Amino acid sequence: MPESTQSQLFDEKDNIAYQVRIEAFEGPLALLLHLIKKNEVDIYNIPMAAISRQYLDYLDVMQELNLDVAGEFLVMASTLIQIKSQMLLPQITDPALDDDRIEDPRAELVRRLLDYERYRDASILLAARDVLERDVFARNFVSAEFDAFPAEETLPEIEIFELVDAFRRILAKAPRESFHEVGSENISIADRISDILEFLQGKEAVEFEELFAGSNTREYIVASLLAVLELCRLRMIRILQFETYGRILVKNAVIQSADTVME
Amino acid sequence: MNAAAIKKIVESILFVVDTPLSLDRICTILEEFGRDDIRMAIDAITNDCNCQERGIELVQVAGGYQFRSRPEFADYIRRLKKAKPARFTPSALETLAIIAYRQPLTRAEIEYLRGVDSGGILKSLLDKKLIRIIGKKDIPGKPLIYGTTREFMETFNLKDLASLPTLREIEELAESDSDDEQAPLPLLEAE
Amino acid sequence: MNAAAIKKIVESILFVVDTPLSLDRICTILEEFGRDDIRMAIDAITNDCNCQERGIELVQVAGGYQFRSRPEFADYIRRLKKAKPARFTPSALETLAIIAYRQPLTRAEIEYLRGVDSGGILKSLLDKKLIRIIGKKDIPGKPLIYGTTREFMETFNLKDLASLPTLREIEELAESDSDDEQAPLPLLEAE
Repeated sequence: MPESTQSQLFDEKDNIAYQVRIEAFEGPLALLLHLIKKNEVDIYNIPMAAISRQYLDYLDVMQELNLDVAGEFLVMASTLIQIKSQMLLPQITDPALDDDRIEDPRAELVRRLLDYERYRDASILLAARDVLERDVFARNFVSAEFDAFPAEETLPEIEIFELVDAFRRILAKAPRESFHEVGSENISIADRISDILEFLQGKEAVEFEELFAGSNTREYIVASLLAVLELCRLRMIRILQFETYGRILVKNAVIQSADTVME
Repeated sequence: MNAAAIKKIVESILFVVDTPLSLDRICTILEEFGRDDIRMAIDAITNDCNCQERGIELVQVAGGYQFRSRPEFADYIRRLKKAKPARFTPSALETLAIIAYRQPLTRAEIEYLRGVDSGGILKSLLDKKLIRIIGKKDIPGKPLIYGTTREFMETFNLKDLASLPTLREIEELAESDSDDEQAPLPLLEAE
Repeated sequence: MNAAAIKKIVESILFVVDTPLSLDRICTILEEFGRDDIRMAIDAITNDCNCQERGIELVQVAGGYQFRSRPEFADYIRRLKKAKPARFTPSALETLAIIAYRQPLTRAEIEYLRGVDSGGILKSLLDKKLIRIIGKKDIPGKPLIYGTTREFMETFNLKDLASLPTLREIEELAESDSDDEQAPLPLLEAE
C-alpha cells in the first residue's frame, strides 16, 4: 500500500529527495489509473464510490505529509464526487430511447483515462528507444576538413522560439526605461506600421481614412491608429490638415532612397 | 564513375557533417551521379557496416542518413564523454509523446490529456529544441500550437514521425504485459 | 574478448570524438584490454580503411589517431558546405529579435538595448535579407530605420508579424508552477 511505503520513507527525515519522489504521480489521471489497476476493476465499469474514497484518502495522506497537493488533484476530486452523485440519482430515461443510449456519467473520465494511459505507454516506449547521447552516439561536430572551407551565406535555420526567447533575455538585462510602451503585446501594431509605410511608399500623400480601409474591425482600427501615432512620434510620417474639419492628409516623412547604404 | 567510387564519396560526406543527410540532399550535392546509384551506394554502406567488423552503423533518422555508434558500445563511449546524457522526466516524456502523436496542438489540449499544468515542461522542451512553436491556432485567443522538431527525431532515433509505433500497437503491447509497465513510479514498485 | 570485438569498440570510440586520441588515452579508456590488442585493432582499422572501398581513413595526427575524409573527396565536401544552412550567432539572433519585436527602430535604439556596437551584425542581417532599411528618420543625423523583411516572415513561416509569439506567452510558460524539475526518470537512472 502507498501509505505504508510513505511512512517508511518518511522515517528517514533527513532524506529530502524522497519527499519529492513521493508525489511521483504525474497527475490525477495517473493516480486514478493506479487505483483502478490496484483494485483490479474494469476501467469501463469503475466502482465510483470505492475509487473516489481511495483517491480522497490518498490526497489526505499527501496533505498530512504537508505535500503540496496540486490544484489539479483537487479538481479531479470534485469531478469524482460529482460523477458519484450523478450515478446515485435515478436515471431519467426517455422511453423512446434504448437504455444504453444514455451516456454513462463516467464516460468522459474513462475516455480521458484511456487516452492518458495510451500516451503514457507511448512515452515509456519512447524512453526505451536508442536515445542519442545515451545509447548511441553520432558525430555531433563537423570535421576539420569540412570546416576548412569558407562558409557560404545561406539562410539560417532558427526556430521562432529562439527569437522570442532571445528578446526575452535582452529585456531581462536591458536598461529599465526601455520597458515602456510598444510592448510585444502590440505586435499587430508593428504589422500596421509596416503596411502603412509600404502603402505610403512612392505616394505624395494619402487621405487619413485610406489607412483604415483594410478592415473595419475594432482591433484593426485601434491598431492602425496606434501605428499612425507611433509613426508620428518616430517622425516617419506627417499629418496635415489645412482647415478645421477638413481633409486629413498623411505624408511620408521618411527619406526614401533606393541606394540607402549602411552608415 | 563506378559504384565503388560513388560509395566512397557518399561515405566521406556522411562522415564530415554533424546532422543526418537526406537522400535528396545527397543527390543535390552529388549532382553528377544518378539517384539510383546513390541509393545503391547508401545500401552498400549500410550493408558493409552490418556485415564487416564495424563499431558503427548507418541509420535512417530524421528523414536522412547518419552514422551512429552501435548501442552495445555505449558504455565505452560514455567513459570518454564528459557530458552526462540528457535525462528525461516522466512528465517530459509524457508531454513529448502527446505532442508527437497529436501535433499540432495547443497547451490547453496537452493539459487536458495530461490532466496537469504543463507550461514549465513546454518551456523546457522548447529550450532543448525537442518541440517547436509552429504558429497560432485560428480560434479565439489565438493560442500557440506546438509540434516536434528534427532534433526530437534525432534524439529518439526515429526515421520519421510515421515510424512511431501506432497507438493501437501500444495498446496491444500494454495488454500483453499490463502491470509491469507501471515500474517507473517508485511508489508502485514498492508494493 | 576477441580481436574483432576490440576492433569494433575502438572504431566506435574513434568515430564519435572530435579530437585525435593517443594510444595511451585509448588504453586508459579501454582499461580491460591489453595495449597490444588495442594496437592491433588500430592497425586493422587503418588497413580496412585503405583496402576496402572506404571514403575515410584513420590517420596519425598530433600524437593520436583520428578518422578523416580522404583528401581526394575535398571537392564534394566543399559543395556540401556550400549547401549547409548557416548557424546563427547569439548576437545575430539577439539583434534580429530586437528588430522583429521593436520595429521600426534605429541602430542607436538597437545598441541601447544590446549595450554593444551592432553595425557589423546589421550589415550581415541585411546581406541575408532578413532585415531591411525602411527609411531615414527625420531627426538630426538622419539615422536609418530598420525593420524585418518578407524573407524573414518566410524563414519563420509567419503569416504576419502578429503571429510572432508574444513575450507574455513565453513568460506564461516559464512562470507556470510545475513539477518538471522533479526527480529524473528512474528508468534512466538505473544504468
